[in-house]
Amino acid sequence: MKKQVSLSKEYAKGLWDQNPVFKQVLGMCPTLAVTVSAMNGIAMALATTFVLVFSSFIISLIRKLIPSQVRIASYIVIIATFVTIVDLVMRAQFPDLSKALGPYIPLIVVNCVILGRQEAFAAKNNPLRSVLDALGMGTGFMLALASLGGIREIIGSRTLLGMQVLPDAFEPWLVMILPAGAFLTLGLMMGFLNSLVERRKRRDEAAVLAQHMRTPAAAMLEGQEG
Amino acid sequence: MKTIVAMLVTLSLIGVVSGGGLAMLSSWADPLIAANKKADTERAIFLVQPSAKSYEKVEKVAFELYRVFDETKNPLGYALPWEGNGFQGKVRMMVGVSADLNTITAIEVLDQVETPGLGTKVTEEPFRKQFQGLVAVPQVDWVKGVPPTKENEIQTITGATISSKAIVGIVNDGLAHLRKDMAQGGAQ
Amino acid sequence: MELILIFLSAALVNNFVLAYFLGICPFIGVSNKLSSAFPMGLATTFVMVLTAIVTWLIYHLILVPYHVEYLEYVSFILVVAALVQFVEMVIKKVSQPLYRALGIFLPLITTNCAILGLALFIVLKDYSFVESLFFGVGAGTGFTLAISIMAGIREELDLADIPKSFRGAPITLIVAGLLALAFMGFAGMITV
Amino acid sequence: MSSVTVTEAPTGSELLLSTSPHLHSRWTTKQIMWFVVLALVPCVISAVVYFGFYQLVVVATAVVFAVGTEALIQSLMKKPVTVTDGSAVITGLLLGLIVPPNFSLVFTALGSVFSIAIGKMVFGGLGFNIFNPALVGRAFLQAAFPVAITTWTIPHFAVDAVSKATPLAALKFDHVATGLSPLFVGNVGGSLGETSAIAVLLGGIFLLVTGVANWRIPAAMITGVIVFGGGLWLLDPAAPDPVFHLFAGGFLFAAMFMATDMVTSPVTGTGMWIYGLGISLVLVLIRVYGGLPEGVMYSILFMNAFVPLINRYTQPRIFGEGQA
Amino acid sequence: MKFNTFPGGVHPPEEKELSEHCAFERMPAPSMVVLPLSQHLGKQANPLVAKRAAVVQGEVIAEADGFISAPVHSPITGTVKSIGRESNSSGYMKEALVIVPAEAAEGEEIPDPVMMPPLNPDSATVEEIRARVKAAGIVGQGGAAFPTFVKLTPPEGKTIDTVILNGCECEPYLTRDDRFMLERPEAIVSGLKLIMRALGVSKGVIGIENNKPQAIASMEKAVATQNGLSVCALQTKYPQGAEKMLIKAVNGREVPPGRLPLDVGVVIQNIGTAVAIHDAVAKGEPSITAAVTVTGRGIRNPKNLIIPIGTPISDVIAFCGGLTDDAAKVVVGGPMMGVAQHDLNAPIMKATSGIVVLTHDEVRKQEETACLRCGKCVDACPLHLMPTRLARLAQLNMVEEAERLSITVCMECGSCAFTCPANIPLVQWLRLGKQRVIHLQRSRKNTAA
Amino acid sequence: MDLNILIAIATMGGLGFIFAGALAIADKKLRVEENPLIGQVNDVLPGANCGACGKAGCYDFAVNVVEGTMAPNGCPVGGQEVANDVAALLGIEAGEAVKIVARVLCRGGNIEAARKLVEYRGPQSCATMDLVSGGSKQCQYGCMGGGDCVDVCTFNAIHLNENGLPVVIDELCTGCGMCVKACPRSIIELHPADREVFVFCKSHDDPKTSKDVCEVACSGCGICARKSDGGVIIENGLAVIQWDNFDPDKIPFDKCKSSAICFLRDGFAEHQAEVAAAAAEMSPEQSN
Repeated sequence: MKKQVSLSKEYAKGLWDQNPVFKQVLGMCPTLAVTVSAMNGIAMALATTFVLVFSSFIISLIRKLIPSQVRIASYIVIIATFVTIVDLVMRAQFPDLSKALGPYIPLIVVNCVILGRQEAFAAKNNPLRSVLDALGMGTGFMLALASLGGIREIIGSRTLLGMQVLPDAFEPWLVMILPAGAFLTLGLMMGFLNSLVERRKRRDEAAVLAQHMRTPAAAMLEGQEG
Repeated sequence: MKTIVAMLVTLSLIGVVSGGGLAMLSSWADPLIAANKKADTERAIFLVQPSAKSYEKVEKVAFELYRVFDETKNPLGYALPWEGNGFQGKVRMMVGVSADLNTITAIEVLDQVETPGLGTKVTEEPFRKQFQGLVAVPQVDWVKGVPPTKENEIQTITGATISSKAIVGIVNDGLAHLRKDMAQGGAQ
Repeated sequence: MELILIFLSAALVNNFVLAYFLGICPFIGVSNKLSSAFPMGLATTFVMVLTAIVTWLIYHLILVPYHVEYLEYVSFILVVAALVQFVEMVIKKVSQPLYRALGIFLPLITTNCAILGLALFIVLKDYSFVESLFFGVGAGTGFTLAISIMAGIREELDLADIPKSFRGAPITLIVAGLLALAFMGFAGMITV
Repeated sequence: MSSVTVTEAPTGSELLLSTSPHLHSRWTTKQIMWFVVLALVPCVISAVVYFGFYQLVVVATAVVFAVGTEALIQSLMKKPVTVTDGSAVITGLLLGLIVPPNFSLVFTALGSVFSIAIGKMVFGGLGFNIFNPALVGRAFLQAAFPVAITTWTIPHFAVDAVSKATPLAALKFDHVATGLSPLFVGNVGGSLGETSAIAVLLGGIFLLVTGVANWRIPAAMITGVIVFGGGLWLLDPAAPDPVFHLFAGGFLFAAMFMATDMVTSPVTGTGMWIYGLGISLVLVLIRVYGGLPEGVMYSILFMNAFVPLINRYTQPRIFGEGQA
Repeated sequence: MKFNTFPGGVHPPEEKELSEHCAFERMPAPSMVVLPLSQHLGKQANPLVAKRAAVVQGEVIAEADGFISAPVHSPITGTVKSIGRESNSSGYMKEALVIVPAEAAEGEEIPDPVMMPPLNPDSATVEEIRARVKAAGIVGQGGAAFPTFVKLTPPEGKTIDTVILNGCECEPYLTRDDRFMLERPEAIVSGLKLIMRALGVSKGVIGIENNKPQAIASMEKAVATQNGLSVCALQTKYPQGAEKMLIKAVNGREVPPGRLPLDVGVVIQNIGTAVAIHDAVAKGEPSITAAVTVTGRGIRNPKNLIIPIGTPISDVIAFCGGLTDDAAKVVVGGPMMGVAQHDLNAPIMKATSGIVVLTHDEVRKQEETACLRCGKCVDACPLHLMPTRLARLAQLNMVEEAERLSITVCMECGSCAFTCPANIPLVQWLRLGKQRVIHLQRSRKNTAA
Repeated sequence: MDLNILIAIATMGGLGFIFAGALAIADKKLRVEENPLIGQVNDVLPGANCGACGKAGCYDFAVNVVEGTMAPNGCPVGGQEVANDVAALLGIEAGEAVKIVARVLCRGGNIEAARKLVEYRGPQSCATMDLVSGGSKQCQYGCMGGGDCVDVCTFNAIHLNENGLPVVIDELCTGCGMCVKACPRSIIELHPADREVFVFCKSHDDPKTSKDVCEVACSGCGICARKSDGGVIIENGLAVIQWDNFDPDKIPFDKCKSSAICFLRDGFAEHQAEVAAAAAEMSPEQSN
């Protein structure tokens, strides 16, 4: 019924084409809440990826056993179990990180990226593909969180991964580590990424145009960029 | 009927596996988490009573309180965890105070949700340092914009007056409770 | 008074969406039309109250007495998911118009982190049963307020000449950021 | 083409073709904008008189960066550059007038850029923004550099040292009230343009008389402050009295120049009243109960967000609708 | 003294002084006439003559086709030169007859004009009045050119209690109705009484804006002795002369959207229509002339003229001394709602009320700028619409939303565009929006059926 | 196995059992009949209920798709795969039919078409120009050059050339018909991409008028119709191709004085050169 794509593609699609943050606009809560620093972002993404991968694996294993009426309830219990595992382990082994991510660890349960992937992918594919898909999504999530966290950390506290990267003369913009800064930064990032994509698309179109029309309209089109 | 049985069995089974697994995990994690928590408290106690070498929990009071000792088990004073309202939410702190309850040894902020970069300055060294050796009778007071002149005064942080005042308020409130308890002989 | 403050705090000062980043997905996803945003807010408020009640009972009657607090997430989410599904079925059966107006938003609410967040906050802040109720209503009102404002603005922005690459999610996030800036004015007003 | 020929007929070769109506009123957008600029001049003068010549540099920086940002973004987006319409000048001027005296030029410039870029251009430019751009810039500065933006300077001719803090902050944190007459002439601490009620009223009345600003909004705001502020004051005399509310802080300045911004205020008469009353309610709440001494900026931004809803629900009754 | 009016509206410069003192002149027959078959609202008339046929002044050359339609009479005696598509002052090419005057040089006798038999206006019966108005091809002179006969034949079950004569002439520049009221008050009163009799109404009001004190005095004098007739002086404000606004101002009733004045018991007729009805009944004249104000700073000698219908605009302009050098725009109708002409060969039609020539100075190019949402258009709209939003919705083709906000109620009076500081062509967008909404409604009806 | 573990198992198992039971009963008792298609569509959707489509969850999306108020590709999470599945369920198969493209059937550009002796002021959109005496060209039927078709094309497949006429780029055109709807003069039509000959005129004017207003107008002379054996008919002064029995070989293209009927590409290329030359001549004047 469905065309089988290559395994590497199964992984790679999460990086950009179906990036959970930039493309699907999912998992916004942790994306915005914990990215006051790059480290927090990475840690959160790791935790999410862990849950995503394991729950994908389990769910794709038992996908045929679950009756559809209790599908969501079952999935979410499985997810919640892994989240609790992450939480307990973190509190036991990495108390500082656990403090920093605070109440947002339990909210991984309701991160729509995870439930979304279970429903959209793991419930319909074999364990190998599901795990690859989960890893890809996790990596994509990590890319987004790390870059957002990095930007906010640099401007908001002059540091990157805890090391000072901007001179003392630079007054940090406190707004960047506030909620407002999170929304604004992500909004602007998405806007600029979109405009890059748009630009590339226009260039491709201009190429087609140039090939098939012997008029300077193609140049005109290029002029409309931006 | 078959689906109903399937539903019951599946969801119960998942619940059972999940509950069991988590219980086993928690039996491993719980002691570690408790230890972490204890280490945190211990660290805070020694931070607010730098010269202390050991401590014990005071059991008779209605609130959490630690008495600290030097090498020779002489009582140095107390470490009092206390909390109150800050600018945006609860602030939890540890107050170190001398045995006669008249001088503060140091303070430490344990938990807060103040404005990052602004209210959070109360957790930083320059502000906390003002409390070291601060006279706490009749109570701690604050001044704004100018250096303190009296020995029971501290200067508030520019732009974070409310957070600064909240800290002072929590310290005073905690000490007041402690004194009341002492007067009733509870802590002895 | 305390109860009213809890309500106001949850609705305005510590708005779930704009201060705690809870429930952002529906806030961005379902805010393009007021006609769907407002019912969404109502449905969320309804589920929040329900959740506040049920999870408070579970926590205080089962988890605490038997010292299995670590089952918090698993049991809460199971309850929320099942409850939402159940309520959806009931509404669908009882009243088709009500289902059209409110019920269809229910599945979306399961994965609304504001719901689970609410349950966890109640535990964290150690609210009493009645306080939990007020907190639930307040948080729901705050969510409804935020999503309705956003929907109003987005309908207005449909008429605006927004640069193409900023349409949709980016401009919504930017507006949310500016809203968050505006809500900062309430900071320090109530500390509960 | 008609085959009819007419002798001595006018050719019509230079005629214009356009849709009715063929007459237009004298108002143009440009004129409205430059009238606002003119109305702000007294405030600029009062800023220079009370806080020194440097303030002119601050205001100029804000204006230059606002205009520059708009021009730059428009040319980057390959849209016609319309900075001559004066709207960016107003944004710059307003922003320059609501920062504290001797404010850092770098921050001023940053605020201007943010005002125009995020407050306005991202929404598609003039006419489409939801929030008042100058206030967006100010709110950004407040959130980014809270210390710098609440560091006040003593005005020239200050009567006493207390004037260093703004009257509102003095009342809130130190429980020191400021007299009315310094508030009126502007001899108090505060943002550049907002301290002198005389200067603000001069410009504001000019705008109201010429009809550039709609009188309903300032009227609603003043009514609101008297009612809500007065109500709280009657309940609790420790709260500021309504007259103090009226003249302290940026209230008048905001009522005249910020809230009346056409783009971000409602278009209907009823809507304007709701908007103005809403601003003053939120303002009084923040001033009396909030953690901040001044809240006029936040209250306007907050109500800006409601404008689409207000417009929607105060839409006038269509003529004849609901009749037999 | 407080004059009645309606909420909203605007005050454009009046500019009536250019032509208000000029008494009506009768313009001689032109070298040819172009007679569009559709000079009225409703179905186009059916031509009765063929190419090269000889016609006599007053002869019916096209008959009404259907209930809402009106016949066309030849304004001159001559020969049909062609039947085809000709420019029309609405700006489009429409079916029209072209007639050239008969040449009298060869001593041939030019036949007398064909007139209908005069009737006694005081004793004509309801049926006689209706039949005469229909046969004379009279259409409303207010601009919409609605066949008057239809208005005099209200549907069963409607009760009408008031007839209002519209003497507001709220369009700037125009002075035609003003002149009628000064020169022919008796004809107006007689026409009004005929209308009232046809409708069985005993109350007649003549509404006049207070910028025409002489006209008010003249009409007050004329109705002084008449039972049930009165003059109502109104505040000078545009669009006071719009039907709905006039009713609101005169007796406070509001005509609901999509309904007609007769739904609130009122029939409105224009001053010019009343005169035409009087002439048709008392003198037997069909509708073959139009009373037109030719004015504006772009015309050398502004005049008020009685012009044979079908006369090309260029002839009329030439008769008034031609265009000045800085003439920029020729508008047929008033400057607020009239149509700018691109082809001056277009003819004068039955309902043409004015030709206004504006100069470059008056129509100087103003740049369109962004909407500031200042709300001036919302204040100005007499129908309480939100023009700026509707225009934007039309521009973005958001038809359903525009429909929800009642765009179809708009009567294109132009108050919004007049007052708009951003110079946005609101009327043009609104017109487009209306067109699209109506199209949508029609296709919806089709799919439903 | 200590007690704690047993309690945990009992709690979770119990909760699971209770809620599964409740749901099972609800499922039995509360089942509501509905269009089975909704359920089928709902099943292929991701089911994340994330709201990214703008609807209240996947079920709402399914309802809307089935009712036709939303496109099958409206789910950003599911992407193309889901879109294809949904489309398959709904039977909206794209299929492998002949490619359909838009064709602009007017060649009266700025150079060929006579202009009115007036200066039009107002929005340069065809829809609005059409309301003001039909814009600045004399012809009431032809292209006004306002570019409404260009604006509505989401695929950037249509552009105005120097002559002010829209040109379709076949490679990008999807045949969606948006431009057809946008054109107030209905001069754009959808045709199979392999059709080569068209009558590039929509004017119903009489021969003299059409000659006056446009160099490339069809005057309805009927030369092409006479030789075409019914492949072309004259309707109301305009040649109209009857595609069912049209044979280009029978058309005497050289006899058409205005080349209103001609080959798409040939006529186009030739004409393009003329236009370019004319435009080059005109441009210095126009630029002032």
